[in-house]
Amino acid sequence: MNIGYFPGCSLHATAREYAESLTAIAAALDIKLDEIKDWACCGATSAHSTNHMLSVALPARTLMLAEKQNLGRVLAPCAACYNRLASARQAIAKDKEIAGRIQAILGQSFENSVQVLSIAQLLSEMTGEIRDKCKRPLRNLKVACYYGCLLVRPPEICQFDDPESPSSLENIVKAAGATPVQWDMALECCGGGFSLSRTASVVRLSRSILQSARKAGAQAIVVACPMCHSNLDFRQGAINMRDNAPEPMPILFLSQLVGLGLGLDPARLGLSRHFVSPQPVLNFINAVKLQAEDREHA
Amino acid sequence: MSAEHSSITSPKEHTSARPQQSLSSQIQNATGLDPACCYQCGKCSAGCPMANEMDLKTHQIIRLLQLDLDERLLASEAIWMCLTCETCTTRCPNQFDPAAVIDALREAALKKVPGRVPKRISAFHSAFLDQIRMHGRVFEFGLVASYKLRGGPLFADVESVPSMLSRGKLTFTPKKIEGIKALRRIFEQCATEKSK
Amino acid sequence: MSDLFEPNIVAFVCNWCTYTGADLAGTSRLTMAPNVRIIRLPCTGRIDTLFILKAFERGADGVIVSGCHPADCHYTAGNYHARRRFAVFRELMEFAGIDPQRVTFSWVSASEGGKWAEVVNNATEQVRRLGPFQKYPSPAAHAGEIACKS
Amino acid sequence: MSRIGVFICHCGENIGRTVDCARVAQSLGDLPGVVHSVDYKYMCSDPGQVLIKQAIQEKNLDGIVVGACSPHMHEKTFRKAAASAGLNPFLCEMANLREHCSWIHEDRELATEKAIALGRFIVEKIKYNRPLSTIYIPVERRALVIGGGIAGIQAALDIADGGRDVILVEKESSIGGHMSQLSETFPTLDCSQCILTPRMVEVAQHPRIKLLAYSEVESVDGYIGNFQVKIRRKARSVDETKCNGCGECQKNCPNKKIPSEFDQGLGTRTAIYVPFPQAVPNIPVIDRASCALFRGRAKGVKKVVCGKCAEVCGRNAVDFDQQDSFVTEKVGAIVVATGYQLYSIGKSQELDILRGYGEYGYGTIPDVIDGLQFERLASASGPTGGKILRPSDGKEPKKIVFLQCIGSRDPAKGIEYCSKICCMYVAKHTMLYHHKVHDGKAVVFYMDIRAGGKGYDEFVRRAIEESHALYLRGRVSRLSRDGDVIRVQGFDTLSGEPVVINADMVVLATAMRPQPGIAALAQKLSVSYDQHGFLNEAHPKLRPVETNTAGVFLAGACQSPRDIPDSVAMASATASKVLGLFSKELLEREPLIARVDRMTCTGCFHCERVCPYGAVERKTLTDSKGRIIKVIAEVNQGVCQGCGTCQATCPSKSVELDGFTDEQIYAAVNAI
Ligand SMILES: Cc1cc2nc3c(=O)[nH]c(=O)nc-3n(C[C@H](O)[C@H](O)[C@H](O)COP(=O)(O)OP(=O)(O)OC[C@H]3O[C@@H](n4cnc5c(N)ncnc54)[C@H](O)[C@@H]3O)c2cc1C
Ligand SMILES: Cc1cc2nc3c(=O)[nH]c(=O)nc-3n(C[C@H](O)[C@H](O)[C@H](O)COP(=O)(O)OP(=O)(O)OC[C@H]3O[C@@H](n4cnc5c(N)ncnc54)[C@H](O)[C@@H]3O)c2cc1C
Ligand code: SF4
Ligand code: SF4
Ligand code: SF4
Ligand code: SF4
Ligand code: SF4
Ligand code: SF4
Ligand code: SF4
Ligand code: SF4
Repeated sequence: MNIGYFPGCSLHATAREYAESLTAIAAALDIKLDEIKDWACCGATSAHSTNHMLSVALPARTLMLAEKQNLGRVLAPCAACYNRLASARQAIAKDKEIAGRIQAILGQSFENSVQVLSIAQLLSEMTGEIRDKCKRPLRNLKVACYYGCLLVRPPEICQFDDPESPSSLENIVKAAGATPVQWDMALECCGGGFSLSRTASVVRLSRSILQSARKAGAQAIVVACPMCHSNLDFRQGAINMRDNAPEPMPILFLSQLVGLGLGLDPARLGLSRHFVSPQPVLNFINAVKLQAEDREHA
Repeated sequence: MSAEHSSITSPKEHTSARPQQSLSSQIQNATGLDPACCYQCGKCSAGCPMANEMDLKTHQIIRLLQLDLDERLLASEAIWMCLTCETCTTRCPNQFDPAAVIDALREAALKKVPGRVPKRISAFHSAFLDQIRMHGRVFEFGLVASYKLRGGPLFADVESVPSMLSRGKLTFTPKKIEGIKALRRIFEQCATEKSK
Repeated sequence: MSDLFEPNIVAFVCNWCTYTGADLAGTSRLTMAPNVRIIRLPCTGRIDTLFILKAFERGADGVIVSGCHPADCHYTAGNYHARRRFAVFRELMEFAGIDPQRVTFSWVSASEGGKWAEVVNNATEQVRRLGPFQKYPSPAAHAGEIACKS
Repeated sequence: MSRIGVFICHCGENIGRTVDCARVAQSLGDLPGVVHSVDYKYMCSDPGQVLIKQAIQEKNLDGIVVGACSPHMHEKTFRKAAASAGLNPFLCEMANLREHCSWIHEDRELATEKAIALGRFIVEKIKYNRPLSTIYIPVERRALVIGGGIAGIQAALDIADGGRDVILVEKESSIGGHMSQLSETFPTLDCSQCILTPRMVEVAQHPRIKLLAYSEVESVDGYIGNFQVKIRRKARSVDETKCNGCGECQKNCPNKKIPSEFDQGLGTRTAIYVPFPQAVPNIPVIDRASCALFRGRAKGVKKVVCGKCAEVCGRNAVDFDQQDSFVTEKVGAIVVATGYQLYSIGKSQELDILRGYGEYGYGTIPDVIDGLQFERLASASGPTGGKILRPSDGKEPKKIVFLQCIGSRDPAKGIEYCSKICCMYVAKHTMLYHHKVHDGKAVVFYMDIRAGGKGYDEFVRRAIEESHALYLRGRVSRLSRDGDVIRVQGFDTLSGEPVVINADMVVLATAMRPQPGIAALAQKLSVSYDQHGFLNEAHPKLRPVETNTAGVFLAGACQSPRDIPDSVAMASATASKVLGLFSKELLEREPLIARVDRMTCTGCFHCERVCPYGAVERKTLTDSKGRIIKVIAEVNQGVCQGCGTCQATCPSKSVELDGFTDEQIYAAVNAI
C-alpha cells in the first residue's frame, strides 16, 4: 500500500524514534510511506491561537502539495498535526468563502481532495496483517492505551472511533499480542503544547495519567503523539521525584509496540532514545521468549 | 463609581440589537457560533483539565462574552490557559464550541490588547511562528533559544538540552524548505486578512 | 394614470385566520384604504390559482392572498399545499403578463388586525403606483414591448 | 330564475354613519334576480328578523343576503331565522359591511361603493347556492382505550361510569403502567400502589369495561362514530377462563433467574409469571423466549423439556399450544393512552438522532442507575424490600448523586425538550433517601429547578431544607469508575468551583420519551406526531385532548411528558369529550364538505394525496355484471372537514366543496 506521509516537525527531531519505528513497521507491513515534498509545519497551537487564517492556510499548503503529488491519503502520525490538517480540510470543505480565501492566499487552486489519517486509523485498517505477522512476544504484557485529547476528538473532525469510549488503539495493541488494561485516563489531556511555556500544568496533568495507568496495572503506556510522549516520558523524572519515585513507567509509541509485536529488532525502533528506559518491557519480552523456548524443549 | 469602572463590572447596555462592532458579534462572525446558544450549564468547565488554574472557567468566558464585557475577557489569563483539548466541545450538550471561541478570543486579544497577553505565552507563540516563517519548520533548539530570548523563563529546562542532544533529539542546523518564499507570503497575507 | 387612481383589489382569504383578523381590525376601528374587497374561503388550500387570473380578467388591479401562518392552519396542512401551489403560480404570472407586484401573499392570523391593515395599505399603495391593470397582453404585444425597450 | 331578498342593516349608527345604507339597498335591488331589497336599523333584533321571515314567505324568496356585521357574529342567527320561515338555511349568506367596511373607512362615498361591491359578490354567489342538509352520522357509542396506565385506567373508568361501554387494550399482561412501579408519589408522598390498586380492581370488575390485556391493536378502519378495530390477543399460554390466579405454576417453575422488567432488571422472575402481585388480571403469562419448554421446541428438541407449570396447575389452565387470536370491535371513539419510556444512555439507540452517553459510561457502570430503578429500590414491594442498596454489592450507599436533565435539554444527544417531571421526582428521591439512610448525603446536579404546580416548589424546598439535599447548579462532565466508587466530575456554576465527588451510587433522571412503536400505532390511527414521537393534539390550547382525526383522543404521557395529576386530569377531560360525542345517537355535521363527480373523476388521486384528513377513499365502480369500470375518489362524509384543498388540486375539476363551489366563487369574482 502507498500512503502519503506528513511527519511534522517532531518526527524529524524530538520524536525521531517515532519516525524510525514507523519506517520499520511500514516496511514490515508492506506500506510505502511517500513523504510530502517540501511540507511545512502545520502551525500547531501557536497558529490557531493567534491567527485562524494562518492555522488553515499552513496545513492547506501541505495538503495542496500532497494533492499535486497525487497522494489520495496522507498519514499524520502526530495527533496534533493530524488534528490541524483534518480541521483545515474540514474548514475548507464546509465553507465556500474560506475555500475561496485560502485559494487566494495560496495563490493556487486545489481540490481539497486529500484525506488525512491518524496512525490509529491507518493501523486499524491493518489489524489483520498485524495479527498475521505477529510473533507474539508481547503475550501478557499489560499496556494502557493513551489516546490523549485529539486522536479521536472532536468527533466532527475525526469521524473515527467513539469519542468517549474509543477502542481502536486497544484493537491494534491486541493484534500486536499485548493486553490492554481497563483504565480511566485514556482521553484526558496531558498538557499538550504547554511543555515549555507552562511546565507546572503539564506535570500536574501528566502525573495523574501516570498514576492511573499504574493503578490499573499497566507495564507501559502506549501513545500515538510526540507531544504526549514528551510530556509523559521527558517530564516523568520530575513527576516521579514528587511521587516518591515509584517504578518508572515506560512510554512507547504505538509504532514501537507494534514493531515489538512483529518481532523487529528493538534497536531499529529507537527505543534507546527514551528518557524512561523501556528496559523492563524488553526484559518481560525476553522472559516470555525464554518461557516459550523452555516449553518447546520440554 | 467611575464610568470606566462601571463599564467593566456591569453588563454593557444594549439597545434592541447587538451592535455590529461588539465583541460577541465579532466572535460570532469569526466562528459562526452565537454566544447566546450557550445555556451556562457548566459541563465544559466540569471537564476542563485546566479549570483549576483558570481565573475564569470555560463557561464564565462564554458568559462574559454574552455580556460583552470585553475588557475583562480579553485581559484574562484564562483564554491563554486553554489547551484546545476539545473536551468541552466534544461534550457540550448544546453543540456549542468553546474551544473555537477561545481561539477567536485569543486572536482578538492579540489585536486589541497585546500588552495584556501573558508574556511567556506570547513569547512562545511568537518564537514558534518565527521558526516556521524562517525555515518552514520548527527546530526545537532554535525554538528554545528564541523563546528564552523573548523572555521565556531563562534557566528552566536548560539542563535538559544536553540530555536531548545525547538522544539525538535536537538538531542544530536548521534546513529551510524550498518554498520558503511562498510560505512567507502566506504569513504576510494572513497577517493582513481581516476577519470576515 | 392620475394621482387619484383608486385601484380595485380583491382579497382571497381563509375563514379562520385572515378573515377573523380582518374582523379584528374592524372591531379595533383601524382605518385602512377602502380598495380591498374580501372573498371568504374556508382555507387558502381552497384557492385555485385560476381565481387570481379570473380576478384580473374581470377588472381587478391587484390581488391579495392571505391565510394562516405556516404551522397554524385550521385544517393542519391546507395552507402548506396552497403555498406549494403559489410557488408554481408566481412563475406562471410573469408568463401571463401579470406583474408579480400586483399579487401580495401574506400570513395574517386571527389576532393580527394591525398586520391586516398594513397588508391592505401596502398593497393598495403598491398597486396604485403600478397603475390600472390593462389586460393580459397578447404574446405578440408582449414581445413588441420588449423589442421597443431594447 | 332567482328570487333573492337583500337586507341591509344600519347597526344603529355603526354602519349607517359611514355607509349610505339606503343607497346600498337600492343599488343591490337593481341587480337581476333580486326581487326584494330593504334597509333597517337593527337586523338582528326581533323586529328585524320578523322582517326577513315575512319577506321570505310573502315574496317567496329562494335566497337571502343580509348585509350587516361579520358572519362570524350573526350568520347562525339569520340562518336560523331563514329556516324557521321555511327556507333552507344554506340559502342565506351575509355580506360583511361593518367589520370589513364601515368600521375601517372614513370616506362615506368610497365606503358606500365598497359596501355595494361586497353585497354584489354575495348576491351573485348565492344564485348558485344549493339547499344543503345537515349530515347525520350514526355513532357507535362504545369507546376503545389503548394503554392501561393511570391515564387509560382513568379514562376507561370515567367513560364507563358515564354509562358507555369501554374496551381497554393493554399490551402487557397487566394494566397499571409505570405508576405501578413507583414507590411514593410527589407532591404528597402517598404510596403509589395504595392509590392505584383499587382503581385497577375497579377496572377489572366494572360491568361496562371489557379488559383485553396482553393485546395490541392490529388495524383501525372507519371514522368518527364508526371505527372498526382489529385487536390481536397475544398468546398468553394460559387459558384466562380457567386460571384462578393461585400462583402454583410460578412457584414451581424451575426457571427463576430471569431479570424482571417490572423491577427494571433489579429483581428476578420466573418464566411463567405475573409481573407483580397486584396484577390485573391476575393471570400469569409464559415468556416463551425464556421458558425451557418453548426453547426446547424452538431448537427442535423432540423430548418435552419441562412442563412443570402444567403439571402443577389444578385447573388445567396452562396451554402450551395457544396461538395469537384476533377480535374485531366496533367503536365510536378511540382514546390513546400509551404513555412513555425512559431514555437509555446506552451506546446503541433505536433512533438516529439519539446518541448515548459515553462520558457516563454508556450504562456500563453498575451503580449508575435510572430513576425508575431507584423507584424499585425505594418501593416496599421492590426487590430490596424498600432498602436503598447498591446493585453491585448490596451495600447501602452513603453518598448518592442525582443528575438531572440527562437526555433532556440536550440537543447534542437528540432531545431538546424538558421532561417536566424529573425535577420533581429527583426532589422526591432525595427525600426518600433521607428517610431511609439517615447518615447518607444526597447531592443533586441540576440546571434549573422546574417545579411549577400546586405545592411543587414547596416540595422541592422541603427536599433542600428538611432533607438536606445539596443542590449544585451545573452539569457533570464525566462519570468514571474508581475502585468501587464512582467519580463524579461536575461543576457548581454558582460558586464557580469544579466539584469532584466520589459517590457510592449515581441516579440519572433520564428523559421521558414516547413508547416504542408509537409511530406505527399513530399511522394506524392517522394521528400526527412530533419529531420525537409524542402524539399531536389538535390545538395546544383550545383542543388539547383531541387529535386532528375526529373521534381519536389523547390522554397521559403519550402526548408529552407529564406527571400523574396532569395525566389523570387529561384522562378525565378526554372522557368528557367522548361522553359528549356519545350523548347523541347521531352526529351532526355541517354539510360544507367535498363531493366527487363520479362521471368526470379520472382516478388520479391527487386529492387523496393533499387531503389533510385522509378523507378521500378509493372506490371501485363496477357494472351490473360486476366488472370493474374504474376506480375513483370518494369523500368520506364523516372525515372530511371541508378545507377545499382537494378541489383546488383536482386537475379535472371533479371534486366540489359544497358552499364554496367553483361556480359560486367565480360568480363572486365575476361581480368585480
Ligand atoms: C422515575 C419516575 C418517578 C415518577 N414519580 C412520579 C411521582 O412521584 N408523581 C407523579 O405524579 N408522577 C410521577 N412520575 C410520572 C408518572 O410515571 C407518569 O405521569 C404516569 O405514569 C403516566 O401515565 P400514563 O398512563 O400516561 O403512561 P404509562 O404509565 O406509561 O402507561 C402506559 C400504558 O400503556 C401501555 N401501552 C403502551 N403502548 C401500548 C400499545 N401500543 N398498545 C397497548 N398498550 C400499550 C403500557 O404497557 C402501559 O401500561 C414518575 C415518573 C418516573 C419516570
Ligand atoms: C401576563 C400573563 C400572560 C399570560 N400569557 C399566557 C400565554 O401566553 N399562554 C397561556 O396559555 N396562558 C397565558 N396566561 C395564563 C392565562 O391567562 C390563564 O391560564 C387563563 O386565563 C385562565 O383562565 P380561567 O378561565 O381559569 O381564568 P380567568 O381568565 O381569570 O377567568 C375567570 C373569569 O371568572 C370571572 N369570575 C371571577 N369570580 C367570579 C364570581 N364570583 N362570579 C362570577 N364570575 C366570576 C372573572 O370575571 C373571569 O371572567 C397568561 C397570564 C398572565 C397573567
Ligand atoms: S457546556 Fe456548552 S452550553 Fe454548557 S456552559 Fe459550556 S458552552 Fe455553555
Ligand atoms: S479545550 Fe480548553 S477550555 Fe475546553 S476543556 Fe480543553 S482546555 Fe478546557
Ligand atoms: S345584525 Fe349585526 S350589524 Fe345588524 S344590528 Fe345586529 S349586530 Fe349590528
Ligand atoms: S397454576 Fe394454573 S390456575 Fe394457578 S395461576 Fe397458574 S395457570 Fe393459573
Ligand atoms: S414449562 Fe417449565 S420453564 Fe416453562 S414456564 Fe412452565 S415451568 Fe417454567
Ligand atoms: S424537569 Fe427538570 S430535570 Fe427534567 S428535564 Fe426539565 S429541568 Fe431537567
Ligand atoms: S383529484 Fe379529481 S380526478 Fe383525481 S381522483 Fe381526486 S376527484 Fe378524481
Ligand atoms: S375538503 Fe379538505 S378535508 Fe374534505 S376531502 Fe377535500 S381536502 Fe379532504
